[in-house]
Amino acid sequence: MTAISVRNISKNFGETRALRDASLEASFAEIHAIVGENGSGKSTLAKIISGIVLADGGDVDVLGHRPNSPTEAIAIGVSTIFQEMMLAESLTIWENVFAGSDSFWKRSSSVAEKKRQTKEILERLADCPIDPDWPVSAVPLSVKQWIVISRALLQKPKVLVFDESSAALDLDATSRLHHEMLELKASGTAVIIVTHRIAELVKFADQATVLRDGVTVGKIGREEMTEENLLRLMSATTGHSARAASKEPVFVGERHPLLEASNIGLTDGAQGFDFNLHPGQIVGIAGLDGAGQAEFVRILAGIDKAPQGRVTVRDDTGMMQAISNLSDAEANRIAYVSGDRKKEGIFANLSIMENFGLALYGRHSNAAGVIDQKALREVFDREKDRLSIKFGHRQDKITTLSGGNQQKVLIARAFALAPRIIILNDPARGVDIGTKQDLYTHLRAFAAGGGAVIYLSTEIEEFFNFADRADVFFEGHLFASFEQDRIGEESILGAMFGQSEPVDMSEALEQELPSNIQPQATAS
Amino acid sequence: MSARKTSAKAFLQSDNKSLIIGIALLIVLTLVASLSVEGFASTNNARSILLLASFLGLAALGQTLVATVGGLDLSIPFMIGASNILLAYLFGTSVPPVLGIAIIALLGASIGTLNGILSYRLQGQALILTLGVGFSLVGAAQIFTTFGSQYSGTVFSQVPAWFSNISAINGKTFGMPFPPVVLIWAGLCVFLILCIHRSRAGRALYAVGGNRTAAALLSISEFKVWVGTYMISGLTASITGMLLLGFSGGGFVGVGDAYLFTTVAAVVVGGTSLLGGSGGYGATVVGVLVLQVLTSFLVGLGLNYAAQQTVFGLLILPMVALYARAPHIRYQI
Amino acid sequence: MNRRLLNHLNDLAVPLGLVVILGILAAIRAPQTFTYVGLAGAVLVAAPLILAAMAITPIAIAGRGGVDLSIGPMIGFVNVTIVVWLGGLEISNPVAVFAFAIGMACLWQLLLALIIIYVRISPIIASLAGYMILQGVNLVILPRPGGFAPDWLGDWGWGTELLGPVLYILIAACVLWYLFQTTPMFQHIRLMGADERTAYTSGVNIVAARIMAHLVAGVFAGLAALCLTGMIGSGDPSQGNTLTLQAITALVLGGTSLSGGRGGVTGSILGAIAMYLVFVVLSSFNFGAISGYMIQLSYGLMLVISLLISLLTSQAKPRMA
Amino acid sequence: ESAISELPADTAKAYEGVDDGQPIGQSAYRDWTPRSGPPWTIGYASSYAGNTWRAEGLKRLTEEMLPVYKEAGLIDEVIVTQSDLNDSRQIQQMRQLVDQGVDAIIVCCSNPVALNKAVEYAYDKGVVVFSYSGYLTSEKALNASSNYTLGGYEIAKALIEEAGGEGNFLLVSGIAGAASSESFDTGAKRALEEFPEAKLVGQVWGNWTDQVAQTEVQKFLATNPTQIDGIIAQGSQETGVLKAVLQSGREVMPISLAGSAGAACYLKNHPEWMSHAFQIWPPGDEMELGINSVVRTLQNQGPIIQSILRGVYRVPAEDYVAELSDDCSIDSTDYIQPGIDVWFPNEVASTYFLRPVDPLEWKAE
Ligand SMILES: Nc1ncnc2c1ncn2[C@@H]1O[C@H](COP(=O)(O)OP(=O)(O)OP(=O)(O)O)[C@@H](O)[C@H]1O
Ligand SMILES: Nc1ncnc2c1ncn2[C@@H]1O[C@H](COP(=O)(O)OP(=O)(O)OP(=O)(O)O)[C@@H](O)[C@H]1O
Ligand SMILES: [Mg+2]
Ligand SMILES: [Mg+2]
Repeated sequence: MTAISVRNISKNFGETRALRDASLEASFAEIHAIVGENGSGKSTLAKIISGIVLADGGDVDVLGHRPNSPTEAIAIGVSTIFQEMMLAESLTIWENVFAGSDSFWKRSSSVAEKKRQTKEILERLADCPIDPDWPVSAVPLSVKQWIVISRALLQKPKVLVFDESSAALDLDATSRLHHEMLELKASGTAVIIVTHRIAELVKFADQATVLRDGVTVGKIGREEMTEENLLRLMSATTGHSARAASKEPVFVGERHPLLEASNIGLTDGAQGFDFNLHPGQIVGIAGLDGAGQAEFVRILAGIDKAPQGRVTVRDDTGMMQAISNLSDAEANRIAYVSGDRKKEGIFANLSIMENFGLALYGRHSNAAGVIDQKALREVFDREKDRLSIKFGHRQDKITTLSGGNQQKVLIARAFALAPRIIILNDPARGVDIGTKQDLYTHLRAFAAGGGAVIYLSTEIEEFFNFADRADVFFEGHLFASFEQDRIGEESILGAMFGQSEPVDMSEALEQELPSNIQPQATAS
Repeated sequence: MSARKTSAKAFLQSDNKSLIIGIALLIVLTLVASLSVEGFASTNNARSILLLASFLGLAALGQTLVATVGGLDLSIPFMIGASNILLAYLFGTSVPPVLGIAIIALLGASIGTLNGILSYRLQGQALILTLGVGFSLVGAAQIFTTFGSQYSGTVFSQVPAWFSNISAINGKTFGMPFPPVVLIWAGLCVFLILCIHRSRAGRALYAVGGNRTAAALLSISEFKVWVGTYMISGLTASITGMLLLGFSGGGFVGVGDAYLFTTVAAVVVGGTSLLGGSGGYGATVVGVLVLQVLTSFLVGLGLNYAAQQTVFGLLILPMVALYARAPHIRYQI
Repeated sequence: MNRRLLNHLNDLAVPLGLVVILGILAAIRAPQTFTYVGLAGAVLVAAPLILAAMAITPIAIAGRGGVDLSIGPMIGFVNVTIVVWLGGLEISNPVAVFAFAIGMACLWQLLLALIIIYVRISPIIASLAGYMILQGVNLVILPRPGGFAPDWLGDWGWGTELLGPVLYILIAACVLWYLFQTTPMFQHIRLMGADERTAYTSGVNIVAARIMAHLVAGVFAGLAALCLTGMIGSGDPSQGNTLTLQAITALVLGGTSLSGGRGGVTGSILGAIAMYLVFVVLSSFNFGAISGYMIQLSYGLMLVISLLISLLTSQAKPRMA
Repeated sequence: ESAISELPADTAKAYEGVDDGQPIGQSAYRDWTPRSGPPWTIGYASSYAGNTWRAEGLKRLTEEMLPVYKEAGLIDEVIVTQSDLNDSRQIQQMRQLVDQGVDAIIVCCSNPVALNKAVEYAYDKGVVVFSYSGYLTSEKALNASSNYTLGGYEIAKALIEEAGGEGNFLLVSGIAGAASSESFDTGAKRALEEFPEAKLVGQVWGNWTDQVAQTEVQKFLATNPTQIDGIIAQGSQETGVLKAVLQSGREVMPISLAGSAGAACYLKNHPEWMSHAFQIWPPGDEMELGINSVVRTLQNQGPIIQSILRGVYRVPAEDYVAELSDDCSIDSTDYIQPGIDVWFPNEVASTYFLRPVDPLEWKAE
């Protein structure tokens, strides 16, 4: 029997037509996916089901009601995990887990009981020791994610809406999550999940509703649910799979590394490791959440200072220059793109043009600091065509773009700096497949032009047929390094969990160089 | 064509909305006042409105910049009062006037810098911190001047004629019948507005005001920008205080009091949100003129200070409601 | 549990230390302060500030940078209306006056809350407008100090009996706060203050929560106005205004952050007491004409320093590996 | 039950048209002895220190009177506090002075009601509170000053006549709510009513401070295009008012003069400007009146009435500016004061007491 039935929903946000004709039917005891490109309306649809956003038109029937507020939705048994983690950082973990569980005048249960339950559920889900009295600000991202999940689970929902968050859970966390979902399903709950991780989706979703530009373009059942089908429906344009990035020949350059990191330790006193990057090379960085890969790329980008060891880059004259801060990185043309748009990327108060231009003002302004708008506009037009960014007017606020397009603006900004090295920190997070494909192509072209790319990702399948090398972090240091043909699900996964022999880096470098000088050999 | 249309739309839907509303209001007020108050449209009145506006405009300059990066500076009135009596005090000593002025300006800038550094460390507490610094400053200044004369709070000395000419109502600018400060302010407005819109530093204000983390990644130093705005705020406040000395001819620590909330009101009515990242000095100038014309209008109608305050308050709400409403929380999720 | 307590004490360390030190100084400089009558006078003079500081606390906790700038003029408003309006109607029945004072204050706070919620402008701007409006209105209602408070209220001004109405009001206020603090409603308000979107999406009725925060503030503000009126035994359109900055000072000295979600009324009370003690100590010196400025200077320094201390202590929070 | 009838006829004249608020009953100190001394400790709980007038008074108290009375073994210390016009602070300071053991407290120019309870607190502890230049309504308080209502009336009347008995007038008051300021305005408005052609077009508060008066008047003139024919000003602000007028570029209209040397200097150089001046609050003399009365009370001379009032003192312009030097400056912050022997001589003072003696001759029995 059906838990949710929303039909022909339309929703406009001012100019933006978020939903035009969206429908969704989900029954109890099923896992129902909503898929679609960025800005296709998934979150909006999800928010309508959970009473946050009110539909302009169409009929909404959630468990026989039309929820007008989250309060109402929760009351009738709809729990939601929002794309953005809803947390009160300054409060304790248990207070966050039980947020809103009490009525205005009456407690649902004693504080002690709440702490007990918090400890119990979080230690099961996050499987690490938890003190319910910790302030949330003190725990890592993954635990935060689990906190919002536990909040929803403890509400014993009849309908659980899960808008996949920007915060990545590592692989075994994800599998634990899926397990939870399956249990909920078993207990008769209808689970609505919004995700971009098609590959995983296919494994465990029963139904999928596909959105395109705010219109439901199809509903796919268990049997015909394949990546190909989903992707074809999702985007009229991009018909190819996540793995199907065709590989152009890479740059044949001089043997000397472009960037060298020697004896790096992410905590002082840690046993140091080395890392290097050659022109034309694309290096993928992987690791479980918190294994140190994120810190590492930030150090390479000059954002954070290495507790130990040094990073050097070969400048145009062939000299090795130390990178210890952002201005060093800038001077040596290292560009950084963060995947956490909202926090580290966009300026929501500024126009698309300015979000693009801000990085370039230094370059396009005279001694007095007066900006050369004309020159900037030329650069912008060039880059926006290159990345085929879709937008209304360049003076519109950047928030009028969908997340994916916002991301493209940021990447365009990085390219516009004409860098020699681009460091991307999980840029494809929450970005749809079409956009990803464009991104791979551009990075390839960039590498072919003699640039070098460092690409951190939480979705290891991104590396396949894309990266020349995959470096895997484990427990705070570079644990293993794989060449292109050795890049595979098993090998990388294994390394992420610290299985297989740690590779002796020095010899790894030996065997690496040749493959790097004659890439065609392996490519052809 | 369509491009132009969208650019016009982009212009309208952006922060400029408040600017347009403000200017409209200003025009309406001026018309109504000129029709209903005899003598309002006189050059004499225009002159005094502009003079008082330049004081408020200068005092609110720093407040605007600080607000653009998401801060607030409540030390302005105290800075004004302190500079006012300290300069009067220096005029009373053997210190050459120009040097005295330089000293006070320097003091203003340094106090501002101090405000900046401390409030940068104490994110979110700018309001109260600047208040604390203000209290200390004004207390210290009065104690200091009291040791000279036995008059605490007011200081007497001969203000150089050339100095009071700058900001006295009967001051002359190259023989023209208005005090130079008006011209100075006008010049400053043009310069500052250009800076804010065309220069790196100007745009950095909005970058930091909009997203500190992202700005830092573009190696825009939040610290420098933040402290810089507070330094300018301290400087302009002290300049205002000194000009007010020229205006009134004798030092009085209370001259700043009126500017405590009026600067904030001018900034807000103009359309700079206190949350940072929006607005600008152009907006504030409009806000200042609106408040000043309104004052003159109300006085002309025979309303006293009390009633003026009330009207100001009543003006703030609808103005802010017109352009600075936060979206419903539904749409912030 | 006891870690919680410890954190709590940790938050109160600064104001508590301040009060102790100043208390000792006061005991040395002005021993009479700690006699029965001295305390009676202390309670009388400090009560309006203490209650005003208590009043703005829940609003600060409710977040959105909520600091009620209008608190001072609003207390002044109740003061002048008690003297002028009730005086005019010859209403002097205690119950009626209490009801009027608290009612008026709550009404204003409700108005403020509704503006913040439905007009959706930031509290500081709403209350700034409120400050200006009331400042003017007070002067219109009572252009200059004068008039008389009802006799029973004016008699509070004796301040010779420690165990008198003013002390009882303070105690009542504390009890009220304690009860308020134990309700889940208070947790809702804290949550809202710490992160409004989280509160909203997890089903908290944020409209009700904000209104309640303001109403509680209203009750305290009403009591503050009564104590002020009792102390000066008359109406004064401007005496209230100074309370705004003083109350905020006390609030911050007490360790409540204006960024919401944190703090409590205990701190605010300690902050207010500290301010009173500073004043007592300074007045015990023969500073002559500059004594007023010494007070201003020391309030300023106290603010800055206590902020810096709170900065240092707040960085010593437990972190998870 | 007014005690005026108990005063000699000439003295009683000073009370005509007195402010209804001014307490004129029998004083509570007709037979009263302080808790200790001599020598006595005097507390001065000032409410404001921002102007020259207060400073001048304080100077007279601490630099001239104190030495004299120390010499005579009557006063050993004067403790001064200041409350920035904040009533609760002033109350606290008064109570603290009492607790510190002063024998008498002088307050100045405050809200007539707010301090009453503190006054009674002092009285119960055997401390007398004396309000100079202004009054407190408590029957336990004593007051000493000019009759400001009468002063306001006379000053306004004289000014309006100077301006030709008609036109637009501006009133520059002192501190809103301060007793003396209000009394003055009452009198001034009474006078205005007597001239149907004279219109009060505005009132500003100058806090008895030249700078404030100047700024306020400037703002008023700047924002008020209308013609102003005369400015009725309370004391110790006329210099500020005059400067504002001069700056505004308007031609100088009649302005009340009450002792400021700056404006007086302008009068010296423009004799045609004003024909007269008043002396209703010479800061030093008035303070001296206050402290003398305090000492007499401490000496149990038995003040007859709650308020010791002095009549209005009018001076012709030429006498007024007589002792000003020719190189005087309009920026001068001095005061022209008649001196206590002219303004409130001992023999006059004696008429307000039951058992009068010259305070300095007095011997403790
Ligand atoms: N609160 C809002 N105000 C204005 N526009 C909005 C709002 N929320 C969504 N939109 C617009 O509606 C469209 C759909 O947004 P929605 O968040 O549903 O996309 P999405 O499918 O969740 O994208 P993503 O995959 O990036 O999460 C987007 O173009 C977005 O710009
Ligand atoms: N309050 C809002 N106002 C305007 N646009 C909004 C608002 N909320 C969301 N949007 C737009 O809706 C689009 C989709 O919303 P959403 O937050 O899901 O983006 P997203 O691509 O999912 O980003 P992320 O995955 O990083 O959260 C985004 O482009 C965002 O700009
Ligand atoms: Mg989404
Ligand atoms: Mg997304």
